[in-house]
Amino acid sequence: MEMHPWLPNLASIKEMLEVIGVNDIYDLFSDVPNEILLKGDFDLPYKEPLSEYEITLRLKELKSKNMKLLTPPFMGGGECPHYVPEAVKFIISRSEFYTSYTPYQPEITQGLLQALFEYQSLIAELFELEVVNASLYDWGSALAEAVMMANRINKKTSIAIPANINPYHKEVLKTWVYGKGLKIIEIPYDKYSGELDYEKAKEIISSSNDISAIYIQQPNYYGVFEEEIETITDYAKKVGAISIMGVNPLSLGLIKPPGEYEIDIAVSDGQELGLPLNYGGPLVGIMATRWDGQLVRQMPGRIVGLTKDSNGNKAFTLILQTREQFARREKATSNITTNEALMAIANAVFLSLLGKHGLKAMAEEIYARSHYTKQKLESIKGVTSAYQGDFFEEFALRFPIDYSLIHSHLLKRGILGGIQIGKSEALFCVTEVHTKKMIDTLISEIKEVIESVEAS
Amino acid sequence: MEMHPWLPNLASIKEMLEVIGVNDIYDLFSDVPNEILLKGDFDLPYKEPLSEYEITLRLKELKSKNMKLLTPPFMGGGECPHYVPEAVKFIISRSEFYTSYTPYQPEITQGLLQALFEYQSLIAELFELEVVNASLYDWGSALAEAVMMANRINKKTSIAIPANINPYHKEVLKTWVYGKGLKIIEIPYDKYSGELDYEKAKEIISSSNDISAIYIQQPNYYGVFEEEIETITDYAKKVGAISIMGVNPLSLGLIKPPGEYEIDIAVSDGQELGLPLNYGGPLVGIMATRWDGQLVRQMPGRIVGLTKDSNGNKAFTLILQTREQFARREKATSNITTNEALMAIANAVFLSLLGKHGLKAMAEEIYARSHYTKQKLESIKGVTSAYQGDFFEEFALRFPIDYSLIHSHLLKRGILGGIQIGKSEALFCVTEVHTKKMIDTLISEIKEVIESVEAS
Amino acid sequence: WDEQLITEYKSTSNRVGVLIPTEKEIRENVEIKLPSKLKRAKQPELPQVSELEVIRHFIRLSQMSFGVDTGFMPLGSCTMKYNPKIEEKVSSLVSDYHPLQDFDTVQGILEMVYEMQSMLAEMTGMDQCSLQVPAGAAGELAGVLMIKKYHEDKNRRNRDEMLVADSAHGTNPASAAMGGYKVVYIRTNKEGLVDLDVLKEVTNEKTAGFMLTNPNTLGLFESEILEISKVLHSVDAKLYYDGANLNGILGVVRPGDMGFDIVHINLHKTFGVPHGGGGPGAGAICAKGEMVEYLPYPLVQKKDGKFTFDYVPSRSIGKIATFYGNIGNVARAYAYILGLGSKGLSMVGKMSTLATNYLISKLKDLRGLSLPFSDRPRKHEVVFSAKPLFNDTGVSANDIAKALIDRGFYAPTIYFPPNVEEALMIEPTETEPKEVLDSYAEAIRQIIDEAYKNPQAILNSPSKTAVSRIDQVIANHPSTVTPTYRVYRLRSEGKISHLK
Amino acid sequence: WDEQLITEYKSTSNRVGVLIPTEKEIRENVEIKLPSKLKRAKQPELPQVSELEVIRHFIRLSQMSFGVDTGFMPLGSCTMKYNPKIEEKVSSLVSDYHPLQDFDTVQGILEMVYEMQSMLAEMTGMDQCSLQVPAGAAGELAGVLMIKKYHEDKNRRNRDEMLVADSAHGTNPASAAMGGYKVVYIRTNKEGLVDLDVLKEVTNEKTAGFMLTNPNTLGLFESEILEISKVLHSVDAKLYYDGANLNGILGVVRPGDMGFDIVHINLHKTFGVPHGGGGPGAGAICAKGEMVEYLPYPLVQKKDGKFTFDYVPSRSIGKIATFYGNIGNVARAYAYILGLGSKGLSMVGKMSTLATNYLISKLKDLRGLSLPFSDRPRKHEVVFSAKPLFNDTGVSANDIAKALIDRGFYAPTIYFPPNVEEALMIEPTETEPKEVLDSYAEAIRQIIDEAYKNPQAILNSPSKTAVSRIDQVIANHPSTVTPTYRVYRLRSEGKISHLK
Repeated sequence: MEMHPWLPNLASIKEMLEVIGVNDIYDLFSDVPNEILLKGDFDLPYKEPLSEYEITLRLKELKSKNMKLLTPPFMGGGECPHYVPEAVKFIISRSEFYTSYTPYQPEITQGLLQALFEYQSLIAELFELEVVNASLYDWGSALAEAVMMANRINKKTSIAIPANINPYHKEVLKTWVYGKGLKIIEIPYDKYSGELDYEKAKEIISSSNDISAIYIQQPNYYGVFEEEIETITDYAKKVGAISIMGVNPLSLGLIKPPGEYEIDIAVSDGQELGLPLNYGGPLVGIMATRWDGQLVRQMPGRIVGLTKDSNGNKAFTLILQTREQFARREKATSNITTNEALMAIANAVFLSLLGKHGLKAMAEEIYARSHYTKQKLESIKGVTSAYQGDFFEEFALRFPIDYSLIHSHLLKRGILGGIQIGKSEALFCVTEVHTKKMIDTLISEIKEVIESVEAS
Repeated sequence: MEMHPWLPNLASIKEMLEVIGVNDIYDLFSDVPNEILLKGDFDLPYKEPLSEYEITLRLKELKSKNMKLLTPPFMGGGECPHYVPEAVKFIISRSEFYTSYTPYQPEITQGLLQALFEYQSLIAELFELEVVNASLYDWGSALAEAVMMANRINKKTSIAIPANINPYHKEVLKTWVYGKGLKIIEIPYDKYSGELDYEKAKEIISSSNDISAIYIQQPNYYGVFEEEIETITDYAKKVGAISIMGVNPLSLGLIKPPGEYEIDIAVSDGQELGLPLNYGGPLVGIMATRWDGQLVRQMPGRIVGLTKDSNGNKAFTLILQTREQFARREKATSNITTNEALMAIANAVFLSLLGKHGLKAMAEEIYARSHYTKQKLESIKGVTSAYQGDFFEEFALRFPIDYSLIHSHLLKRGILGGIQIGKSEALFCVTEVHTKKMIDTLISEIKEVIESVEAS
Repeated sequence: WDEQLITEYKSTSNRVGVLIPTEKEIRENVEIKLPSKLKRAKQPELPQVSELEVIRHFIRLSQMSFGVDTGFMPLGSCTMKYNPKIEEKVSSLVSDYHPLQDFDTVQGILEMVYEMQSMLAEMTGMDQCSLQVPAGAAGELAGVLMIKKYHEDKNRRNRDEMLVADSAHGTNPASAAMGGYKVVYIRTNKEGLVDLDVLKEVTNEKTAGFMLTNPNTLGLFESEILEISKVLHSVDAKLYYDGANLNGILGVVRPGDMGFDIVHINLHKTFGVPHGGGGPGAGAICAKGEMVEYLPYPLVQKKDGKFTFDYVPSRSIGKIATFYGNIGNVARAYAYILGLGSKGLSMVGKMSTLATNYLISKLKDLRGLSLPFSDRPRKHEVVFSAKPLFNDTGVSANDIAKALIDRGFYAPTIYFPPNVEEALMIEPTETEPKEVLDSYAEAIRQIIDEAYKNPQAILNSPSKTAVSRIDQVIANHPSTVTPTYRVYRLRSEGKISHLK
Repeated sequence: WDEQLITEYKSTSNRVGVLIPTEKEIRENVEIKLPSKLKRAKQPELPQVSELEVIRHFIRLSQMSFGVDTGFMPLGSCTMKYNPKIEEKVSSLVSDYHPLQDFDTVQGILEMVYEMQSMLAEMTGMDQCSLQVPAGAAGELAGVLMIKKYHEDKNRRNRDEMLVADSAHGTNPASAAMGGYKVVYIRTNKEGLVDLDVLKEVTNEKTAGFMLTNPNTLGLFESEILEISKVLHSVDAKLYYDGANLNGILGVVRPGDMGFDIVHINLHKTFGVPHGGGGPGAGAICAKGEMVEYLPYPLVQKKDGKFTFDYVPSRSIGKIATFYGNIGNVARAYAYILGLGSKGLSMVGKMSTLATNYLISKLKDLRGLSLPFSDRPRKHEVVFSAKPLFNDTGVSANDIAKALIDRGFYAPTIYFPPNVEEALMIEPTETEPKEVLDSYAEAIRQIIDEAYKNPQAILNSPSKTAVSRIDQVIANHPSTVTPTYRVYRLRSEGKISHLK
């Protein structure tokens, strides 16, 4: 290869080898056993470098194999579609941010540090919790880290989790705690309201003296509000367990934040705060705790703090680094290094744009649109609410016919329906990106398919 | 209106009015005759502010009314489709550049000034001419400005232009010189080769003593190379006229630049150097001149120069400003203020990316692909070359059937064919964005329609 | 950064910043054989750099620039308002379309242009707008030529004078001259307005038209505009509206209702299109009544529900731009208009005027500054004079500008308009928060304070910028003037001499 | 810029930075009536700012940051290579798709992921890759859990030791601990390599596996890797490859061919994905032979020409991420791979190693620096020790780092690896032009020169940055530690005490 835009020194090889004092690049690999040295190039479907233009053609080809939907998905399950303001995209496209790395040298990366500190600060206000780290991977892994924090604090090994939490979070949790051998106990939920079965919860928690952590998700997987969070925090205190609350961040424009419940640790995902769906990733795991040294010292991940420089000026730097893997190795609070910093900045920009007024307006709009949709769908003959509790953004319905018939009908019309959660049940998500017109189309299409199936 | 993201002071009106010492905003308009004060809001189809998301929905709706083509257009005529590298888009998306204005305060806008100086410098090397301004609107208006320059220099009032130049440039020229009353004389071209009729040119030029400027376009509107540029420069000198050359910038990777012909003024458009088609604008008008005070002092537009600051360091600033309208008013060399600076920066980034090697490679690739296409099309029975001269990027063909039949057939297949320039003639453009596969599809579709029409 | 020129990057290495796609099969079959006399003898001296070098270079240059996104830019008569980010997205409506493609295939673009033609007409009170003009000056030229053709159509060969206010933007007389007119200046009276008596005096059968801005460059509304219009129209001269200052009255009063016959609009001023570091802008030229037939062609028309971009007014002056003007930027303005709606647009003039007068209140009592002419409320902008300060301390308007730069602000327009000495022309716009206006006023207060205490400190500014004050002699002297690196190179090789 | 905190922006004004779409018809018909005990008592203390304020604020913060696009960032073990701009475009392949949507509707995405699974396997010499892991550390955890489950499947309850080189990245022992393992460190020998004798000694029936990087953190290739592999495999322990250093050998030798059973790859290091200011990255975890069945699920499989993202290996450890990992970044890596092709990719290890050794040649004879361990060629990175300089002048590795910042460069990784005192760990990568390497070497030469002449000047650096050296005591002391503005606020209101 003579020239390549990303390999500037191809034409200088000889000159550089001369300075080094060897004849051939392979002289720099004389310590590699000859028998395993690669002969020839990799065997990839792309032999010659593709030009940028050719890459875009391949991209176009792949894109054409994805289906073009008419409306944003009516699908949630841990990720709901939202509008990402251009200002958010614009800021995270600033390459001083996105081509940077963890700000090890604070003096030259004050801007990045301040942006991350602002993320932490805005989440702290949203959650009413004092300490927030600079991000984890996603909600699922944040939950797993919280549970392992609890284990490090109280050395107990059982974790009580509701059956109505996000099932993907549950799967992640199971994988992550496998190494430590922690035991997961599931608390059933009330099939009528959709809320946690608080009586069972009390029973289960009281009957064990090994409960390390109790988790609750608000609203839960079915979009239903949990009304008795206090029961969990009370019982957690009673048995010396750490209370962990998962929370939909946009719902906090309307409902009580974790801080108002004296929750120990809150976890969430910032996807709803300015991130596109990204086919499931990157997301951004949020973790926040109360102002309690025991919690803070066991917190995983980077934390940016406000401090001063040697001249007494305001300055930012990574703090409490003795928790981290590079300093503490096997005694670290986590192995995490690379996190989701850029997504955290997106969250900070998003929350700044919305502000106090916008957050409330957004939460109300989502509440209203999802309720409107559910009401209208329930007015179709045979369609009923799966759970009776009040809800936010997502809701589950029971249909008079197999939901997969509805789903495939909708898809034919360019609409991605809800997540099937039973033979004739599905979970829908409605947000500010679903206009009344789109919602009404969804409703009439569902009506149409139900009527036509029932007629036949 | 209570709040709007672009009107930050809506909630501070009262407070600000108090500082001013008036009661009502309309008190600030008491000098406007009451009879013409607007009553109520504008009558627009958009009454309430649309949210960003709603704007994107409107955009989507409009986009869906445009036709999606399968391949880039095979259409030129002053604008050819080219690939715009992501690096170019990225740099002109830097808002320190794009939200700035003409760098009146050089100390704080050195970066912008340097970028424009680099544009001028890169074009100077490409053209082999010493002086380049910081851009004009487009090729057509650059030609008009060049002609008016000539008039200011030699006070003569006739302009000789070839009949085979871009017809849109000709239209612009006619409009612009109307005020000054300059006279346009057309020189015919050779219908066999497609080149200018040089004998006629000599005749016409020699027969007038009022020729202010002589223009020639290389390659001309039909893509054909003009082989006797020297004839023009020689005769221009002979009659005391200013020679002006229009040039396709990418062709300069292969052919002689204006500087090698002792051309006085060169004009062009930078669209081929990193700009999308933009439905005809923004484009960027290029103007360059020889190192001659008479020319430079009559040059329109901004020019950035290299100088020093008070500490002797390298610095950039706008130079030769006494030519400009804000200083000289009616005696200025032009009225131009706002130019196409950002597009000039795109050109600078593009030329930097291509460099010496890339420019040549690009020109060769375009030459090869356009020749391949023409050869293959000519092999279809009844299709012939409209002109015999060698060409670059664009070429004209004569078909055995009405071209409009071919064009509409292609469009049905998602292909935008050439520009119709006669009942059965069309001008095609082929560049690096047309893959062999796309070209072969074009050819087979044209073949198909000709055969089917002739069979019927 | 002390960033070397891209042309100075080591060019000895074989490097390229982007790969050119290559069709091997074609290249193997097509020989590049140019007529030998056409062959370029020597490849141009372009840099040879990798993608990283290009990106890093221009990123560093961008960091040494200053835009509205970096800070307050109250450049008078430039209307440096905030450019909403959504505009960049909407501009994608046009990017990949060819101007000559069949109208059937670009109905979405044409619908947008059609809406813009009529929405701009509504907001200016005109009958029709053409978007042919890529920027303000081109709009002025178009307007001047329209007036010229109008009078020619009436066989008025002696209509060779164009009236222009003495405080007008330099583009007005320059455009008039490009249209072949003699320029007659109208003096500003003590109130800072057009002197009606002078106007009446010079207006006669030789008068082709009057190019006027309202509010004028002092930020003052020409309150006798209806009278002015009457004077002009009494000899069938045409009143031309320079739209550079439209932002001060948008939603309050319309040029068409004032009596203007032709209006040009700078979409990059009034309608939020970014200024691009000098351009591209976007313009519109609008007309009323009989002048509509003189608009530059083509316009979009709607027939049987289909749009075509081929309407040619019967007496059109012709084409101003090669294709349709800067449609990419028209799309940006469209996003801006949708984002405000008529409700928001109706607030623009009020909020920008509010900002100006708020700033005046904060500055008017400062020692060293005077507010020339009338003390009426200003509209989009205000012109202070720093003459008293200069007399007292030797610190000029230019020095204040440089000191503002050191305080993180862009300078106002200085030394304009010509009828104010040591002018500081400040246009805050409606998009700057009150707190920014407060801090700007405070910065000026501190600078003036410092000027009276220690003028040298101000005279030495800027000191926090990449370079200190510029040597204009080296910049412009025929023996040192360096408009390109090629000149620098050839001069150092002794290959060129002074610019003669 | 001295930019205030966004939380400090005046919040008294009713401002909003973006409009929320509102469906009036719906809002008029739906009442917001929450269960009262759930209602938020008080809206959160978020800023109230306009779009301009948000943009200007974060633009200024970005200008106070430093990325590869602004300058050379030779952070050892981080592989800060140039991130081609085309990657951002290709990432749009996935942005608007929901992870749970029907596979039929995302065939383009799945095809890309499928290709990536097999291309990454080819380049590492493994049989299969899973892209579940969002970053390197998650990949390590996955690898550790795979090893754990493997031994459990064989009923080896006493396999509770994980071997780790003493020079390993901190993530290795941390991951092993998260997997419930005891960590046994393997000493580095005088050559800077794994001490084979020690390894043989500690490897036994308790050994679950060995986590190793090759080339190691000193940039040295473990030339006895085949022997190491034999030792481990003799007790059926698994050899785990930490992919952080893959860039030094990509295209030269593959982990699979060295005997590794499990490999994790950081796509944000080796495959050009941007580091995002700390993240998101993207990872892959690859396995060979029987270990393939332990990979985290799901993987993309192809059946009858259709792709589905639902393959679950028979003994899979489970899910590591909520959905499929960071597919958006996998798409970026895909663009990078296409842009180099196998020809270009095969040059990466060679060119990065060339850059390292070129830089070594320029630095190795400098007084004050020593090159610990073997003098064999380094691969992707090199670790110098500034111990001699520190002894001579009191100027430490950290001081050199700060002085480099003043000269426009980012610092190397310092104080790592732990087995080198005053370590300077430099990784230049293959994307930096030779001229940049030259100027970096020159900067270090000048700093050392200055250190010997006037150490105080170096000890006082940085001086050209927004802030001077940071007060780590205030930053971390329980009475002053301030992880959020909320803590700052509550503390100033006397509402919280020391962190206990």
